Order: sequence, then C-alpha cells, then structure tokens
Amino acid sequence: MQINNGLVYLIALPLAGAIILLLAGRRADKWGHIFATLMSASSFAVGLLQFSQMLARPAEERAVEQKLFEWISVGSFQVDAGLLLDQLSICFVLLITGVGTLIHIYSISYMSHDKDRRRFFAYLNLFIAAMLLLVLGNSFLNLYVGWEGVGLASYLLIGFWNQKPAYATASKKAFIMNRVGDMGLSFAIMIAFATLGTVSFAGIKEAAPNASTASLTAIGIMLLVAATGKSAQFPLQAWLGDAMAGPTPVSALIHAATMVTAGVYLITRSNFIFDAAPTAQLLVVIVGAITLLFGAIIGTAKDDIKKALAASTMSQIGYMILGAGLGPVGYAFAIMHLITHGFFKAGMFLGAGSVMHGMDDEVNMRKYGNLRKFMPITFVTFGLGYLAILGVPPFAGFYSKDMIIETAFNAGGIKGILLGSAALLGAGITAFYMTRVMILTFTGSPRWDEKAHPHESPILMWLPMAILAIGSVTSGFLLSRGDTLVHWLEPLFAEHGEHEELLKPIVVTSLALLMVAIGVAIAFVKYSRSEVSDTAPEKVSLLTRIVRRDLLQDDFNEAVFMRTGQALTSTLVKTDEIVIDGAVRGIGSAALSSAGALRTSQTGFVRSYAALILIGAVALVAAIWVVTQ
Amino acid sequence: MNLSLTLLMALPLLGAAVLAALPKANALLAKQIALGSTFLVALVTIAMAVGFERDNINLQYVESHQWIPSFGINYAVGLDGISLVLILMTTLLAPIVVLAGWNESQNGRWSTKTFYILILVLEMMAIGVFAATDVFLFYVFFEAMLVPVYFLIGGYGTGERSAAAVKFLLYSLFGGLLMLASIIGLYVISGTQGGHTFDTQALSQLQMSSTTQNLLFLGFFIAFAIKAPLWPFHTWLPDAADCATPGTSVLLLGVLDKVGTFGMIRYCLTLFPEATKTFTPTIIVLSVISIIYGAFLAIGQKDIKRLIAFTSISHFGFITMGIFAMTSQGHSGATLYMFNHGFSTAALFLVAGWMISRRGSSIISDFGGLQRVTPVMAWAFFFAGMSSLALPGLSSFVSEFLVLVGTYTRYPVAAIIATFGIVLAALYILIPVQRALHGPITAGNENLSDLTLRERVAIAPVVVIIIFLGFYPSPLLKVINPAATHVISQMGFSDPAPTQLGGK
Amino acid sequence: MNAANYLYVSALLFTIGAVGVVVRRNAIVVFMCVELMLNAANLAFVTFARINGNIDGQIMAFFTMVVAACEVVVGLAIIVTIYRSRRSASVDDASLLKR
Amino acid sequence: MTFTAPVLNYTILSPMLIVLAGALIGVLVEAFLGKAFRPIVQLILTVGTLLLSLVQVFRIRESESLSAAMGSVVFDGPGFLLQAAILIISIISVFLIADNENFTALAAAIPGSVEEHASIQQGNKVTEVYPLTLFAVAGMLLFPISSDLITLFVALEMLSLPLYLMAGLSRRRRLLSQEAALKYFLLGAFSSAFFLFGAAYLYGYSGDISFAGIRDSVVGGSGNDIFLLIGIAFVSVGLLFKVGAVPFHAWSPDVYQGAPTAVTAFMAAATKIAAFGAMLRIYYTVFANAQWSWTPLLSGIAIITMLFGSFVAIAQRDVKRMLAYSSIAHAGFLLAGVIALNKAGLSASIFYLFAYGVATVGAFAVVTLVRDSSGEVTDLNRWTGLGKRSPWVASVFAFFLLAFAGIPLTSGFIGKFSIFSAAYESGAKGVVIAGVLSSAIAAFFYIRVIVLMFFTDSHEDATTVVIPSVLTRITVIFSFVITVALGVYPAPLIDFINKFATFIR
Repeated sequence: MQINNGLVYLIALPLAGAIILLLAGRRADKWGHIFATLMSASSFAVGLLQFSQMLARPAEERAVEQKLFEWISVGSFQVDAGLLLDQLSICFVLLITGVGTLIHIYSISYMSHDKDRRRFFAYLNLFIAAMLLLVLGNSFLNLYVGWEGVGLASYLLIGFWNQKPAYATASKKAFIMNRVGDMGLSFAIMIAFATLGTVSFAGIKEAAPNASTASLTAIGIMLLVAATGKSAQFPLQAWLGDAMAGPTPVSALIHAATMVTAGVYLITRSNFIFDAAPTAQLLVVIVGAITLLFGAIIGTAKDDIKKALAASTMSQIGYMILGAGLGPVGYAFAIMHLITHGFFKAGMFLGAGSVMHGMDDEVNMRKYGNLRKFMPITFVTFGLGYLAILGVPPFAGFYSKDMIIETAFNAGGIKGILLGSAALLGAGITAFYMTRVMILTFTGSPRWDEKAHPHESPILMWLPMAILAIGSVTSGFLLSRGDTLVHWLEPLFAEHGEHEELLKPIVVTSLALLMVAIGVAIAFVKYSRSEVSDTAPEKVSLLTRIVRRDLLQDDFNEAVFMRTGQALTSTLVKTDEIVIDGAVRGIGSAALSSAGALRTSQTGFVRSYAALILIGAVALVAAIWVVTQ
Repeated sequence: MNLSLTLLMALPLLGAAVLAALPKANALLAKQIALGSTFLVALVTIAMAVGFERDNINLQYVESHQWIPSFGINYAVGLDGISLVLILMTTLLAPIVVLAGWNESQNGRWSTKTFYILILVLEMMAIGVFAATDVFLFYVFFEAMLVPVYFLIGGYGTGERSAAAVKFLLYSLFGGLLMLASIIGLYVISGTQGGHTFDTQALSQLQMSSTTQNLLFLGFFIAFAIKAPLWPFHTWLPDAADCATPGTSVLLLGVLDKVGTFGMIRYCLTLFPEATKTFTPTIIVLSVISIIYGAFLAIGQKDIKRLIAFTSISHFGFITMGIFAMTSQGHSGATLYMFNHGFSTAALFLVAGWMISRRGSSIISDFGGLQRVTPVMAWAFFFAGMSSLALPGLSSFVSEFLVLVGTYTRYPVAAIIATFGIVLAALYILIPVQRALHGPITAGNENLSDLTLRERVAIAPVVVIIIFLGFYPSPLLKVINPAATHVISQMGFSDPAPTQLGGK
Repeated sequence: MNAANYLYVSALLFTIGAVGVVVRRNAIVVFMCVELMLNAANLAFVTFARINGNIDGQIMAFFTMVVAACEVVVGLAIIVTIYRSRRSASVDDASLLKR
Repeated sequence: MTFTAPVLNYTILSPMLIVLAGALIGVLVEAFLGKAFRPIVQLILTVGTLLLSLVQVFRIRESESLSAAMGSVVFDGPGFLLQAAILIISIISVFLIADNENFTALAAAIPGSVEEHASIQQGNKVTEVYPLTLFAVAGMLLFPISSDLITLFVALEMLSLPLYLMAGLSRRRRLLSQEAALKYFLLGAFSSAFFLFGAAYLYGYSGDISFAGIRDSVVGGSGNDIFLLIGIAFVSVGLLFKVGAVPFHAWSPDVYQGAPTAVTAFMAAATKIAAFGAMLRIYYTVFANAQWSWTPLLSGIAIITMLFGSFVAIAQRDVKRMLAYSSIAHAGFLLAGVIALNKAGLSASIFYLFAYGVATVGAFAVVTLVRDSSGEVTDLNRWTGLGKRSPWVASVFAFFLLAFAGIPLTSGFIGKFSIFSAAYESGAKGVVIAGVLSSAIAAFFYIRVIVLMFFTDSHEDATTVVIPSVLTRITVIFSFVITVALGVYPAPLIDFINKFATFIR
C-alpha cells in the first residue's frame, strides 16, 4: 500500500471552513457562504488531483493510505487515525465534494434571505468533512467517527429552523433513530475486536477467511443494522420523511445523494465479511427488497413534494442495498446506482427546492400545477431526473437499475425470482409516483393561492440543477460503457463465478420497461385525465389511508417503543422516588420514630430506673449463669 | 525524598490561609486569590505530569514519613499513572470552577472568602486522597473531604440545601464507617503477618481466608459504591447536585465521586484480588443497571440539574463496568473515562448553572428558544451535551468505547446491554436540548444575556480539552496504560485473546 | 448451724431491700431499703469471713458501716432539701426530668 | 497475735494526699474566711492543689509499687496515666466551675424563697463546691489504683458522695437540679449496694479481699464458681452504673440535664475516666482468667449501649440530654476496649478516655456560654442560627461534635480507630460492627445539631452567646487545641501511653 500524505487535506479543508465560520460568528456573515463554498470546491479539487494520480497508477497500486497519528492504543486494541483512499472511496469522494460543491453554490442563493446563512454553510462544511472521514477512514472505528459526525451534521441541518417545534422534533428523531443504527456499528466493532483482534479494514480482511461463519454473520448483521439506520432502510426508515424539515439543499445533499447512501458504502466496504456470511447477506437483500417496495408504496400517497422524493430515496437505496447484498456480482452495480442516483435525485431535490423557492415555500403538490410555464429550466432539469429515475434508456437510471434487477433475478432459485419480481414491481410503482409528481407539479391547471407568484430561480440555483441534469443523462452510460465501473472496482472485491442466467438481459430490460410504462400509464389516467383537487380527498379506502400514514411506521414505533419507553421511564422515576429513596428515607424516619418511642422509656420516675437496674442485675446473673453452663 | 506532592497539597492550603487572613468585605480580592492559587496549583501539576516517567510502573514522587508509628501509619504519598491523571483533572478543574462560578458564593449563608477557603481545602484533600499510598491516610482524606463539601452544599446551595447536604453526609459517612471496619480488619490481619502496616503495597500481600476477604472487600466496595454512586446507593446524588451551586456540583461529581471509582481500582482490586473475582459478576450487573437506570431516570427528569446528576449515575456505571471487566481496554478506558467525565460534567453543570442563574429557574420547560437569544450559551450547552452522549471526536467517546470493547471481550452480554445506554444517552441529552434551546422563545427568556467574556474564558479550556482528547488521547493513555496493565496483571488477568485467530 | 443459712438470710434481706427500693415511694423509706441492702452485704461479708476463717470480711463490714453513715449524711441532706422545696418526700413527685 | 504497723509509701500516695489536704484546707477556708475573699482563695487553692498533684503524679511516674499502702493501693503505668488524665480534666473543669453564674447562692434555701432572694442580693457565692470537687477528685484518683475491695468501695463512695451534692447546686431551675441530685443519690446508693454485695461474694469465693488474692483464686480455679459469677455480675452492676452503660444508664440523662453544666462536664469526663480506669484494672487483672464468663456479657452490654445511646440521642431536644446519650454511646465504645483484654485495648482505652474527656469538657463549656436572660439555654430549638450569630462558638462546638462522631483529623477518630482495632484484634468483631453502625447513627444527631446551628434560620427569641470569662475561654481553647492536636498528630501521646500502659500484678 502506498503512502500519500495529501489525503488529510480532503477533510481538513471543509473542517477548517466549518470551524472558522462557527467561531467567527456574525463577523463572518458577509463572506461565510463564499468561503465555505471555496472550501468545498478546493476539497473537490484535491479529490480530482488524487483521482488523476490514481488513474496514473496500475490497478493493484491504486489504493493509498495515510497514517495521521496513533489514536487509541490500549493493549492489543490499536487504532490509528488513518485514511484510506482506494477505488471505492474515490467514487464517494468525488460524489460528495462534487455534488456538495454544487449544492453549496445553489444554497448561496437559496438561503440568501436567511439571517443564519453563515451557520448553514458551516454545517454544510461540517457535513462534507464528516462524510469524507466516513468514506476515507481506514478502520471501522475511524469510519464510526465520520458515521456519527454526519449524523450530527444531519441533526443540525434538519433542525436548522428548529424554532419550529416540529422541525426540532424531526431532527431529534433522526438523531435517535440513527443512534439505534450506530449501536449496531458499535456491536460490529466490538465483535470484530473480540473475535478477530482488530478493527481495521485491512486487518479484518486478512483475518476473515480464518474466522468462523457465526462470528462473521454476527458482525455482518450488526453492520446491516447500522446501515438500516443511516440509510433509512426497513425497519429504521421512519426518520427520513421527517428529515425533510431541513432546508431543501440539505435534503438534496444529505438525504438523497450522500449520507443516506453510507449504508451502501458500509456493506460494500465490508464485502469480505458479507461474502463469508451468507445468512447476513440474505438479510441484506431482504431488507433491501422490503425497503424498495415500502418506500415506493409510501411515495404513491405523498402530497408533499419533498416527502414524495424522500420516499423515493428510501426506495432507491433499497435497490442499492439489494444490489450490495447480492455479493461480488452486485457491489459494483449498487455503487453505480448510488452514483447515478446521486445525480438525478440531487437534481430533483434541487428542482423541488427551486419550485418551493418560486412558490413561497409551499410544498403541497396539490397547490402546484402547470409550473412548466413559469419555471422552464426547473421543469427540464427535473424532467431529465425523472426520466433517469424511471430507468428510461439511455438515461442514467436505466443502466444502473436495470443491472440490479437483472442481477437479482440471477441470484438463483426462488430467492432470485422473488427478489427480481420485487425489484420489477418497485420499478413500476416508482414510475407511477414519479409521474404523479411530474403531473401534479408541472402540468394541469394551476391550483395555487392568489398570493403566489411563481418564477424561475436565479442562475446560481439553476446552474447546479443543470449540471446535475447532465449527470443524470450521461453518468449511467459513461459508467457502464465497457463495464468501466465494474472493472475499476474489481480489485476490491472477491471474484465471482459466472451465474447461470434465469432470464436473458433483454427480457429483463423489456419487462422493466413494460412495468415502467404501466406505472406511467396508470398515473396519466389517474391524474392527467381528471382535474386534481387542491386538497387531498377525504373519502378514500382504508389501504390508502394506511399508505398515507406511511404504512403506519410511526404509529408502530410510537406504540411499541415510545409508549413503553415513556411508561418505563415514569415507572422508574416513581420507583426511584418511592422504593429506593423511599427505603432510605424510611430507614431515617423509622429510626426517628423508634428513637422517639425508646425515649419514652425514660419516664422520669426514679423507681422505674431502679427497677431497670434491678432487672438488669438479675438478667446479668441469669445470663452469666447461662453462658457458663 | 521528593517533596513535590506535599508542596502541591500545601499550595491550596496556603491560599486558604491567605484568604482566612483577609477582611470579609473584600470579596473580589478573595476571588482573585482563589483563582490565583488554583491556577498555580494547576501549573505545578502540569509540571509534575510532564516530569512523570510514563513507562515506569513504580510509584513516583514518592514520599513517606512516620505519622503514628505505633499503629504503623505513615504519611505516604506517591503517584502512578491513574492517580496522576485524576490529580491533573482535579487541579485543572479547580481554577475553571472558580472562574466559572465567580458569583456563586453570593447567595450563601457565609462570606465569599469562606466559600473559597472551603474550595481550596477541598482541593487539597482531593489531591491527598488520590496521592495517598497509605490506607489510613487515604481514609483520613476520604472522610475529611466530606466536611468542606457538606458546608459548600449546605451553606451556598439553593432549595432544600441543608437536607441535601445532610443526606450526602450521612450516606457518605455510613459508607466510610463500613470502610473503617474493613480497614481495621486489614490492620489487625497485617499485625499477625509481619507487623502492623497500612502500606497499600504491603497490604496487598496479605494472606486471608476467602470469607474474611469477601467481608473486608464489601466494606470497601460499599463505601466506594456510595461515593461513585452505583445503583442502588445513588439517591443522595440527585438531591445534592440539585441543591449545590454549579461549581460545587462540578467538584462533587467531577472530583469527589471519582474517589469512589479510584478507590475501587486502588483498594478493592489490589487488596482483595480473590474477593474481587467473587463479586465481579454482581458488580457488573449493578453497573449495567446503573447505566440503563440512570439513563432512564435522566430522561424522566424535569429539572436540569437532577437530569445531569442522573446522567452521571449512568456514566459511573460505565466506569465501574470498565474497572471490573479486568481487561486493559476496560481499565484504561475507565480511568480515561473518569478524567473525561470530569470535564464533560463540568461543561454541563457550568453552562446549566449559567442558564439557571440567568433564568432563575432550573426547570427545563421554563427555557426555550435559547439558541436564538443566547447563541453562544446554547452552543456551549449543546457541546457539553454532545460530550455527555459520547459523540465520536470528543473525548468521552474514546473512553466509553474502550470500556465497551474491553467489557465485551470478557462479558459480552453486559457490554451489549450497556451499549443500549448510548441510545438512551441521545434521548436524555436531546430532549433537554430541544426543550431549552430549540423551539420558539418562551416568555421570560427574551432578554437573557449571552455568556460574558469571563464565562467564555472559563468554558474555553474545557471545550479545548474535550476536543483535543477526542482526537488525540494518547498523552493520557500513555500515562494510564502501564498502570492499568499493572493492576490487571497483578490480579492475574490478561486480555482475552481474539477468539477466532489461529484458524477455525 | 450451717453458715450457708446466713447467706440465705443475707440474700433474702438484699432482695427485700432491692424490691423495697422499687416499690416504696417515700424517699426516706427508699433510702432505708438501700441501707438494708448494704447490711445484707455486711451480713454476707461476716458470714464469708466465718467460712473462710479470716477477718477481712469483718473489717470490710466496719468500713461499710462508716461509709453507710456518710451516705446517710449526704442522702438526708438531699432529701430534706427536696422536701423543703416540694413539701413532699415522695420520689414519684420528683419526675420533671424525663425523656 | 502481733500487730505490725502499716507501712505507707507516702511518695506514691502523695497525689491523693495533696488533693485531700487541699480539700480539708478548703473546708477550713469555708469556715473561717470572709465572704469577700472566699471565691478567689478557694479557686486558687483548688487549682493550685490540682496542679501540685499533677506535678507530683508526673514526678512519680516511673515508680511502680504493689505495696504502697499495704497492698491496698497499686501504682503503675496505667495508674499514672489515669491519674494524670483525671487531674488535667479536673483542672479545666474547675475553670468552668469558677464561673459562679452557674451555682446557687445558698443551697439550703428553698427555691424562690425570700431567703434565696436575699442571698442573691447580697452577692453571696457558693464556694463549697471547691472542696467538694477536691474530695471527689481524691476519690477518683484512688478508684483506679485501688487494689483491694475495701479501698475500691471507699474510693467509689468518696468520688460519688460529693458529686451527689454538686448535682444539686444549680442556680437556675433549682427544682430540676435537686431532683437530679436525689435521683443520682438514690440510684447511686442502690448500685453501690449491688457492688458491695458482689464484693462480698468475691470475698466469699476467694477468701481474700485483695485483688491479688482473688486473681490467684480465679487462676487456680479453686473455690465455688457460683460465688465468683455472682460476684462478677454484681460488681459489674456497680461499675457499669458509674460509666452509664445500658441498662444501668437511666440516671445519666436526667442528672446531666439537671446538674449545673460545669458539674455535668466534670462528672461526664472525670468520673468516666475513674470508673473505666477501675474497670480496666479489675477486668484486666482480677477477672482476666475468667474471661469466658464475662466477655460475652460485656460484649452484649457494649453493643446494646452503643446502639441505644446513639439511637435515643436522635430524638433529644435538649443539648445536655443529647450529650448524655452521646456519653452513653461512648461508654459502649469504651467497653469495647475493656473487652479487648490486650495491651492495645488498654492503651486505646486510656487514649480514648482522655480525648473524649477533653472534648466533653469543651463541649459543655460551650453549652455554658449559650444563654438568654434567664440563664443557660439548653433547648436545641433555640440554638438555631447560632452559627450566624456567633460563628466561632458554633464552629468550635461543631468541631467537638465532629470529634464525638469520629470524623478524621479529630481526636475522636484516632480514639475510635484504636479502640475498635484492639477489639477486632481480640476477636470481638460483632462489637466492632455494632460500633461502626452506631457511629453512623450517632453521626445523624451530631449533624442535626450542626444543621440547627448553621443551616437553620433563627427564631425571634434568639439566644445570645455571652463573652466567655478568661477561665472558660482557657478551657474551650485548651480542649479545642487538644482535640485538634490529637487528631492530627497523636503519635507522641500514643507512644507515651504505650510506654506506660501495662498493669503490674
């Protein structure tokens, strides 16, 4: 492994940005946004530099490492603060800093009216730094720092407008559900150290072949728990919808393009564990399949444009997780979908932001309509993203999603059929709800309030959208042409044997397109033919109501965890007061009252004292007699 | 003979003497003298820490004089890595507490100068209790420390302060007396085995029947468990912390309570290795209960000070668990945890104290929207909270994770249950953060003033230490590790080897 | 006559005295009961002197008598004083100090 | 039958003889000197006598003798230490007694009578208390060095009789004071009877009234065991009564409360030393070989005494009664030293007696200072806020309380530690545990008083602290300094005690 001492700048630049802006306070209000953007951009530049250097090296020498300092060293628990840049992490570095910089630029304009814009940019920089640490850390513990760091940044950004109690609650919910996932990561690290004696990627990779399947499975499952938390996968998905409380650029960057995909990174990064733990892998694909459907279904009933997109994100990440769970054959496709998704979903979120910007922060799509007339650029960029997510050839999503569906079918046996069908079905539903979003927002008759004056966004906002749209169009083709990405990542993953194909690729592609067509058609029939009301219909089926309630995810969590937790808390508080402290106070007052009772034995009558002495003397004689017998 | 430690103890006493000679009226001068002397003590400690030979497992700065020769009692002090770190924590916290709580002596029953005399005497005794290598000397400091704290709580606190002070004192005295019984036992046994002595080293060589060992162990342990405080001996702490001034609370939770966990390492483990092994499972269970229980209770509190007190109970559960895990990670982690907890609790209590003194209430729901009114104070509180929930990158993460990892290798179930504490930690920190800092600005908070320069200067070193040690704990770990490993190996333990290495 | 019988008498006297102290109210009578107990002890001393065949016990008895006389002086002084203050010699009346 | 003249070693008897002589001169002074000069002359005479005696005790400290008075008196290291302690305590107690505010002007007058009023008007001062004190001191000095039953009994009465009278001399609340005297007297006489009866049986058992003879019988096992056991039991009743052990304690709260505070201080401190001194000698030398019979009993009594004393003290509302119960608890702790039956136990007991005695006199000295218009105030509720009004007095009192509680850096802690470790060493672990437990309970009420003084706001009918007289001040300061010194650096005294603490037989 080569040493490269420049890696630290990737992180240091945005981190410095965050610290300077936070410490400088209001003094930095004037230039803070520019400074932060520059920091992010220079980090991107460093990333590009590293990438170009990496390209110059032969495949097996591309990975570079940097040891910063000895971090924790106790006994055999040795963890260095070390960074690792390899073919996998460079993908993320470029995505994070690239998309991140675009979103910085976008935010300059988007947040221009907010008096706390500086703070916003500080948080964004903090996020970039933490996310880079996440993907660059050379051990699970370093990753963990980034992992919680992005959680913190996400918390701060979701709650950026925390003067609204609902937003503050949303941020808290996100943090806590993430912590549940983080716990999984803790477990994984503990198990890894206890069984393998190391927590670094390289060390574990080396030790894994000798380890028992059971312990690897345990580590794998715990990593999956971590991934579900951060990537909003079933069953820890409930926070993502609420996370839309944050400013829209945040949703684009953190809750679409980068942070939420950290779970996919984690699983891909730990490929050496999952490859040797089939049970864990099976769970991964199950989680992926469930979530991709779950998210898609939720998406069908959302009227809030951001929440619809959030549901879509959840679903798309489900695809990635599914891909990553399919083993060596799927990792590259998961990453590819991650990258393409990064472009088109970020683009669409920014588009949504642009719409909101023009509509006085209205998010209800039922209050939109016919916006393409007023926001042509937004319409076009959003539309390109739409085509990409649908998987219409030759847009980006077509290449990546299709490959995942195909690989799923090829997973073999019943499993393959079930997974493949789920993925296909998901594609159909995706087509339905995304078309719904398009129709409700950009076409039909206007349904907005009279006060609204829809207008196109300034260049600082539409330029990033345009760039991302270009990515949505081209990235899939570029990455999959000649299996570029697959080969690029190949050195990292185990070799995979040829699977027998269940269905020919062309069949899968056709089926997927058919499903998409059906989805689009249904949406057209339902929303384009008839007038859309500006309020959600009240009289709907039970199923619809359940879907509107996010498939009861919050109700379930509230009933099962929150209520029991609250009941437990109040019980314990009372127990502490009444039982434990009560016992202590009881001893005190019992002592006092019995002392008071004993006190009355002092009657004041000298004869009773004499009697006491007499009794004492007799008792003494009796006792001495007993003792000596 | 090296007089450094005695000098170190003499300095605060000297400060106290100067204060005593001052006229009552000059409160400002009293504060300045107190700050000056604590600062000086901190500097001397740092110098001593620099001069400490890290890889030398023998006691350093050793000093021994006969005190009561007929009982074999010596004035004997010395430092190993563990005690050095704790003394460092104590002396660093002291000037911060003085500076942060500049005005907290105002509402006391007595004068400002008395307040600082008590603080300085307490500091001196805290140094002594950590430095003592003679069990009797340790006990003297252990008990005598109660007196200044008692008067600090009862004389300068708020609310039901005298009841809280009495509760604190009685709890501690009760534990202390049990320990006295055990110390007497040790003394008598040492008399039958080569002469009366209180030297920790010599006492650890005693031969005892297992029953005796168990009983004596319990005497020590219960005293320390009350002090630490471990569930179910904890109920004095919330009351005390609730009523004490923030500065006193910092010293109480940050320094005084550490004597309990320090005592477990120094006395329970080294003096009674066999009994320790017997009781370890029970103690691990108690620790885990403390972690979870403390966290739940913290979630359920309405008063910010009580909340912090309960978080500490949870944290002390971690420390105890780490100590009794008997692995080098657990042990070093626990010691580091003690240090870090001192600063994160200091941050929490000091900031909470500023919030309370401005708002005139310590009920969490009386606050709201502070982030918009007093951004710096809000940030400080948030930062302290993050440190308390062991956010990676902050010092408490390192120690908490070490404890968990170290425990897992020997007691996986305990470690797993304890890890749930980190989720609960997120709850007990974020709930008050949301209520106090976020949301609309509630009535009565509109005109609160932000942190003054003095307050910022006081909290800054805490922040710096927490962040620095989060990223670079090595300076401390290098000091702690040899001592911790020494304790473990003396007990006959070694770290469990990775279970899966060397083939299937 | 068996010397042990004197011991029985002595024990009886002692018991009468002790019980008397407990049951009688008049301070003078109570005090007399104490004197009775002292004399019971004296009887025991003398008896033991006889049994043991030396005169230590008899000497002791003399000392006891002298001491008892001193006690009377002090005791009566106290009892008379209290009688003058309270116009009552009942020991039960003097029960202000209690609890 | 030949008669040998008794040979007396006057040097060794001189401390007692000096005190007795002083007492007799005091009586003469009382009879012949004019009213105006009496107080000062008596004071100087008394203190001078005691000092002289103290000096003499120190001069003869190295001499050991079994036959100082034909075998009736034994002088040895412990005897020296105890006598010295008694004398020191007596001197500082006399300083308190010298504050005439405490004493009735005319003991014979009926409370509230014209006579009494007149005598107060005339500025009469009671001075009989000085010779009485000296007589009591003489008895106390003799008590722990007696070595036969006659001397022991005579010494017991000699120390008791003056105290009965002194208890009734209070200036205020004379009814209470007289009642205390009556109770003390009746119960004291009652218990003396038990003691004497027990002594008779010991004599019956061994045929000898000297300790040496009785010990020989115990060691030889000759004689009727039942006599021995009855003897031990009844003699113990007498001794336990004097030290105030449960169930023979009932007199002490009432007497402590009713007696003039200065007398209470003297009684609580000096009597305890004398009584425990005698007890130690008897149990350590005479009964040592019969320990199988009495250690279980004494342990039981010790445990009950500690717990009862600490426990009931919690509920007290009068400071003197509280100190009385505290002294009961301390009697229990001291019994642990008797039970220990080893050299460590003896040294520890002597140390404890001295340390406790000094602190007790100091504490009562503070009590005499807290007054209102009608004299001393002992109601604890009226001590509230004392710390605010008179921080120094309150702090000193708090410090004495901490010493009683056995907090480190006070003499009480060293005392407790040494006595418990001696008891533990002899195997009396139960006593140690009970001791530790009752210390915890005891802490509860000491702290209550501290809370009252420092942390409770005062009522309107607040008490004032009078400016202490020079002598009282000396007492308080001396007690305080000794209590601190013995807590911080007790080594010299402990070594000194260890050097002397061996009974000769």
